[in-house]
Amino acid sequence: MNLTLLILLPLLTAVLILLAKGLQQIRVIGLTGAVAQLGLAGWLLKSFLAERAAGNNAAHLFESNQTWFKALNINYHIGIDGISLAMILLTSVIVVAGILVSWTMDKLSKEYFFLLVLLSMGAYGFFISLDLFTLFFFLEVAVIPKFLLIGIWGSGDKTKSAMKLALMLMAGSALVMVGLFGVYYNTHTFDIVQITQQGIPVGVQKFFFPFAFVGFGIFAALFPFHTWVPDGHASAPTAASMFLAGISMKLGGYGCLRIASLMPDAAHAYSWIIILLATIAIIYGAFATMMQTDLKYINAYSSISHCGFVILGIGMLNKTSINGAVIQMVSHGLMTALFFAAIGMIYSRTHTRIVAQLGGLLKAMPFISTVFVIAGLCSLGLPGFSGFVAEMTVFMGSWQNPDGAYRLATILSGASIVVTAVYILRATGRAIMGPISDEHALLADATWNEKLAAVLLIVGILIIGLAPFLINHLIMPSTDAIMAQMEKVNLLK
Amino acid sequence: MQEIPLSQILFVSTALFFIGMYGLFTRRNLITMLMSIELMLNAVNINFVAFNKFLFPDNLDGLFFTLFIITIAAVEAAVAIAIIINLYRSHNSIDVDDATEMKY
Amino acid sequence: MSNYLYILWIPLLPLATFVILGLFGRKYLSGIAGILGTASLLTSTILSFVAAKQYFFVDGKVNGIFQKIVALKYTWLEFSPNVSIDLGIIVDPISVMMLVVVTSVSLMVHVFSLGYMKGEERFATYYAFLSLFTFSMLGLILSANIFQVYMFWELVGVSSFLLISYYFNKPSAVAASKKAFIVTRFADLGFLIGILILGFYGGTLDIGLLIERFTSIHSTQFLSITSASFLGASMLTWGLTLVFIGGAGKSAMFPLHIWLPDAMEGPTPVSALIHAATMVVAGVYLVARLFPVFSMDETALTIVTYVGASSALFAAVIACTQTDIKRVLAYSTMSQIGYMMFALGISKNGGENGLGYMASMFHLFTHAFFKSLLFLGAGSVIHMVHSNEMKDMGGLRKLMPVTHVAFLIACLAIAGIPPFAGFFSKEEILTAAFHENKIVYGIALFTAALTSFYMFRLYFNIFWSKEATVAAHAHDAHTSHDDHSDHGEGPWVMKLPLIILAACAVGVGFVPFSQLVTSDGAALETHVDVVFSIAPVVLSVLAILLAASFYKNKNEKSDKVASAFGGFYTAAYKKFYVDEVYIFITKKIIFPFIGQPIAWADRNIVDGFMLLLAKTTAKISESIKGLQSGKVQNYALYFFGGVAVLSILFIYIWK
Amino acid sequence: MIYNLIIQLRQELVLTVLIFLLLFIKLGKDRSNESILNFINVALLINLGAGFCCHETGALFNGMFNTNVLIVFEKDLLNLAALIISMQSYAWLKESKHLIEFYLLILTSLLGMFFMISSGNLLMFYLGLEMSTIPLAAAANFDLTKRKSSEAAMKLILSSAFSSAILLLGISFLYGTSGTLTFSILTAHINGNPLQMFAFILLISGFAFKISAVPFHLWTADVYEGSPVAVTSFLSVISKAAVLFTLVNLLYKVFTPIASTWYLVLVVLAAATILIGNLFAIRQDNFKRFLAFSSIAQVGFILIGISGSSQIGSASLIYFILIYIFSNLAAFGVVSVVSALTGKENISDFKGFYKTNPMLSWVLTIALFSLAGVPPTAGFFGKLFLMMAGAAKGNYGLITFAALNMVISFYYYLRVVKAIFMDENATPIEKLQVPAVSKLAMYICVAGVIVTGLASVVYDYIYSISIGL
Repeated sequence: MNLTLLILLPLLTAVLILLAKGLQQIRVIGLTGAVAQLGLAGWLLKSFLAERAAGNNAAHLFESNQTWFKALNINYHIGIDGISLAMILLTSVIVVAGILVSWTMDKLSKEYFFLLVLLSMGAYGFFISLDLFTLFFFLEVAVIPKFLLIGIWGSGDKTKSAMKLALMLMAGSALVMVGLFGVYYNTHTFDIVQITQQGIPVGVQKFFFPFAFVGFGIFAALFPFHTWVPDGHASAPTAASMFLAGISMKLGGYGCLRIASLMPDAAHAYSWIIILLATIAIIYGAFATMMQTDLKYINAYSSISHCGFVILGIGMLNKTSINGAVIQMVSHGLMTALFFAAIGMIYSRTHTRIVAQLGGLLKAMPFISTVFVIAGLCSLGLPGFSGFVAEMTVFMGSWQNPDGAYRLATILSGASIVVTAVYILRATGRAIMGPISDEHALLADATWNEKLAAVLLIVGILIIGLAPFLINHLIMPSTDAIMAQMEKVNLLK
Repeated sequence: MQEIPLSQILFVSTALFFIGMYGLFTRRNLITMLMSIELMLNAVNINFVAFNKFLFPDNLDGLFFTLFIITIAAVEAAVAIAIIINLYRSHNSIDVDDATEMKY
Repeated sequence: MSNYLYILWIPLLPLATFVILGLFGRKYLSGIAGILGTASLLTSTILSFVAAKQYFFVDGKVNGIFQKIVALKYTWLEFSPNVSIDLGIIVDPISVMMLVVVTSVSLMVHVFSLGYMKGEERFATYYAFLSLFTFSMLGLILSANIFQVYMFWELVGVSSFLLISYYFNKPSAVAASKKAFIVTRFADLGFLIGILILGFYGGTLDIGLLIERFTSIHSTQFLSITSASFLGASMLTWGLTLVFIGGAGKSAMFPLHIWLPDAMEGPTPVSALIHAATMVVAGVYLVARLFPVFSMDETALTIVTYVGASSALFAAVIACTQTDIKRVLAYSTMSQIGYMMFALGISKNGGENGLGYMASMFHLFTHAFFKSLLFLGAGSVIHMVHSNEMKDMGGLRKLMPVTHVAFLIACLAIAGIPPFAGFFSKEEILTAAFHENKIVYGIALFTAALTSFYMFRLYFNIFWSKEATVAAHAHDAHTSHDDHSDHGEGPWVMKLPLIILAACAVGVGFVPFSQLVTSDGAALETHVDVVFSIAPVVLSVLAILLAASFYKNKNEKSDKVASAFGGFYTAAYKKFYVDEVYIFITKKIIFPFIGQPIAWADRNIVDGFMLLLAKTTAKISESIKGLQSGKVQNYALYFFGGVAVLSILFIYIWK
Repeated sequence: MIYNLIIQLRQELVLTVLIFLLLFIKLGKDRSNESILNFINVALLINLGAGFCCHETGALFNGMFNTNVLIVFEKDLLNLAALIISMQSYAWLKESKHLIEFYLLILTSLLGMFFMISSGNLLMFYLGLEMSTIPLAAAANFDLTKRKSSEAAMKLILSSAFSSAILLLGISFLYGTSGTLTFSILTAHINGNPLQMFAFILLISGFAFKISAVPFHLWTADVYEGSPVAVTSFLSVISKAAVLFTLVNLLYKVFTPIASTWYLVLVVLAAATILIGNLFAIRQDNFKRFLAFSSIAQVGFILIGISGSSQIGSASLIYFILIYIFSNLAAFGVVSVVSALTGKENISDFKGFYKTNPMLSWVLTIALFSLAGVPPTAGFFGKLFLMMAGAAKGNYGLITFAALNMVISFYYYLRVVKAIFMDENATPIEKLQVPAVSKLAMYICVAGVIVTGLASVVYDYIYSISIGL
């Protein structure tokens, strides 16, 4: 099957949206496109599993490799492994949900949906790329839509947040670019597969790993480069927040993972720094969240904390922890998207996100409140939801390193689940429970599209939470491949 | 009689060049500035001629170059003066410091 | 070995109920939700009795030893080839015993709630949560994998959270639920790390394997975990202690008990189920489950002993001073669980020395019945009086005879008066304590006396003391939402459970427990030593008489005594200020000294730095704008300067 | 022989003929501006077409003038730019009485550039240079009545005269040290003795002035701001491009012996140029001035590319110029239309522009994104390849520096986008009636911006014809 469809489909949708007239047409087209993407992703999953079942154990399936810039040896090389497939599925789910929750967006709706779809295209392209140049290309494609989405449709101090986000992400990709050049001029190719085979000299790795890793790290809210996260998420319109946290932060995590597997020696050399930063991010994010009063800020900060687990998992550099990191990416994507969706629904009704001004919403809008609570429980890692699986896997993985400092890091990050419980329950107890104010008592519950979006995401969360062996089955082989790559350490010295 | 060595000629030309530059930097009157530039160009002309005569007498590149420079200088002057006149129309002055509207 | 797979249905039925009621209950099934829940739970109960019969009396024994049977094992989440979470079902004496306890108590509560919660707006939701809890509890009991225990552990926690905050628009209830969840979560962190340690050294998460590996002194795992040490204690000690902390959190052991009294904000039947009979004993169960491993490590056991003993005493003292009847019961629960804990702590593994283990399990078993009876009794009292305060009560014996009798029986049982259930189990515990550890024995004895004192203080205050005016309560009855039967005592669905449980409170003491549940599965010969049991019984009786003299009729004695104790009394009344300490730590230390600084730093330092970069850039660009002076001569000058610099650079410096 | 001459000089000849035709038209009875404009645009189209027929490599006038595929292609680029500019200034020139003079000046300067590009001799080069500069000074003053216009022209003519004086001094020293003016022979005499180095630096400074590299850039902003938009865009794109082509030609072909030196020179210039350009661009409100500084920063990136001194370097340069023509002219196109119809030239005037003129806004936005180097616009590829070429030298300090400066540049480009889309404005620019021709020009640019990047054939072709060190 041809992966390029994953890029063409959103492109087509975007074009059609430009041609469409009126909100009705636009959103219908958008939804159709999104559902088609979901279907495509599903089909991809099906055929992927079929291939694996048929005993095709190639690292990447459905590869195709066209020369793009012959002179520079840049190729349009695509293909997927389990990890990227998981990411693709995540993206497609979130896109559908995002389109659904922005069903009634009537301000410049054409541009809005166009940009959403464009963003998703960037994400797909990123996840299927096996050529660093293409990877980088799509990474940047996904930046500008965010800027416009936040700046035009956002709330609060939107332009400032949008600018901050765009600039920090651009700084990130600038660093990535330098790193990629370094790789290119020492291997004379951008092709991930080739580089994996021929390996990179250790010295080169040591020099360029920080560039690339930190670059991607900025996208993944790596401490201390996370400050775009709170403002960006808080100012963004609902769907954009969902995309930001659900998709674009994952670009960073995925990139970090790929870089780590490309430069194993450097990864091992620097792993302690990575772990240090990740642990700080986890604890620090958790405590910072505890002090927030705005629902969106709460979720944004908690995202910092949760993405810390991704980095931690990668930094620990063993199979289990990396598995955990990947699961955490997917889980966090769904969970935080759900959270933002719920917050958006609440905001669109009560027109406030300040926890203190809410209360007892469970009475007025049971569905939305339930969604909120579910998202919260998932976020504090309740068994049965995806968060538990992911975090526990990370813990198990990171505990495997007997070094005392690493143990300490694990324990500290473990402690964050308590803090998480605190802030989640405070928010829930204040906003969802407790006495309700009169003007909120009469508000309506979720509409069909919101319900659909929420259910979709919840189903995703539950699938991972109740049957983790499924996703494990999907990503394990790829993690093994990466670990095999990691084992190559010291061969190049 | 004994002829003047190249070094001295070069010295003159260099001096001329920097005199011109000095004039350009210090004078406020546009016309004068233009004349200083002419000085610099002539310094260059001297260089060319001198090099041609002393070092490479067998072909005449330097001389021709000089001729062209003179011509171009004339053209430049013509256009420049036209512009200065127009500037005078709008500013009622040909003092360079009056034409500093656009800055920063 | 026959097939126990049908046990799977025991937890699955409540789960199904939860899903159905959770999805459709609110809209479509609110009418029959109660019936549905009760029916499905009834099935589970019957199944578990069947299982118990089969295990204990048909084929559980193999040549005199009860076997551990793993009826199901399914790899749910694989971390690495040998470390994985396997969902399993373990069938052994304690799990089967717990099955019986949990299902039957839960059934009683279900039935009771039919009357008690009648007409509630979120009736279906209530039953959904109840089923969820039952499911999680049963899952916890049956877990064959320590991580599986942790999972259900969390689920139990959250369902208790949901049930406590059932009256979600009552701020105090919300606060209590938060407190309960967070405190237990804090303890669970210990549990989690404990698991990580044990799993790491044990190389597995399967409880059976862990026990096998850590109990054989020569296994590599055992050597590695005992040789590895941290801060002077071996890793085994650390692991077990941390796991125990988890247990202590759930079982409200001192100092992690603070959530339990507040948890009484929940509906009373919930308290009866979760905070008396089932969830709170999970900690005891956990220690029992891992007991063979615990028995390998003295330190851990000692910790268990003293935490248990101190909690028992501590709670008993506080209980004597409380005026909210549910809080009194809560503290008595804590105290009883303390009993079970130290009973485990002083026990050894296997043989005669396993007495403490058996006793603890036995007490767990009996306690479940009479304690839930007490709570349900209190429930029907509250249901009638619409207050938890003793002062609003008194002389209710005429108004609610059934409750009165049941409550009395329960009190006698907990006070350890023969032949009621509590007597036998307590007797075993005291015997074990007497043999193992005199100090603990002393504490236990004193606590026993206290227990009977405060229980009867409660009893007299509710049913005697002043003569109740029927009118007042009739008035209450009138205002109360659902129609009472003739004399104010709830409908038959509320009386039936009381009667059944009362029967249990009398009967279960005669179960030949030592034949069934022992540390090593082999039957244990125990005999009630009359001479030995004189002391505790006499003490209890005296305490009861004391209580009678204080509270049977209104009089000043109690206040005199209270004032005699003075500061100590107030301290006890204020629960020894433990809550205040917690509040101080969170509100006065964590928030202002950790949370706010971090939040501030994030905005002003980390983010501030980013902004500073931007500002500096802008400032620089502002400061150098002079270069573009607009004077063409300066331009030429800079031009020349550029030439000069380049020339110097490239002719003299970097030739 | 004569046939050869015609073929190899065809582009210059066409231009010359056109210039004379215009003169005759001027003499003859006056026609309507529209007809003249259409005629000129068609003629420029022919001129552009002339480039693509029958390629011929060779030299004329014993090495004074030489041509090959690459040079012809470069001239084609310039023609293309000229055509686009003239189409865009349609709205502005329609009313003007002196449009023929305008074209006379522009085309003469273009002709000069052609000779400069093809020059094989310093004399020829100098003539071409002056011939391209002086008419522009006059053209800068085209708005005779505007104060700023004449000030700009004055600044341009004086500083360019000064720079050519410097340049000439350099040439004279080169001549003195080598005794020849012909490139092909000159190379052999380059030995890097101090005087020669000095000469070289003087020469480079002359170039740096024309491509407005820091610190020789100061005239740029004022001149861009003062002169009419058409002239500004001509200056910013065409004259810059022409000089760059020549520069690469000189550095790669003539000054090969001292490559290590001029590499360092370029690095220094590049770093300074990027930084200063960005820092000044941040503050600007006048759109033309803003674009002036942004174009300075762009030059910095170009220098990085050239410093790579490889075939990739020169190819990326030409490729970038092509993209730069499209994106910059798209931006200038919008600006010129707006300023021609409303006289507004400030970024702050563009607040809320999207509400009234969505089409123009998108054109401008895409152009700016391309300048900023955001995918999928071509600017991304252009900038990236330049950086790649530079990175080949392994000077990652410079590359990182440039990369981080890209972030700054991002800020000011986004600032404009922000003004267009996000800022509220009580009195936005009203809906504009854009003349069909200008519209067409913009569409061409946008299409170019999109296509040139993604379609790798363009780059591969350029690479195949371009030269390495």
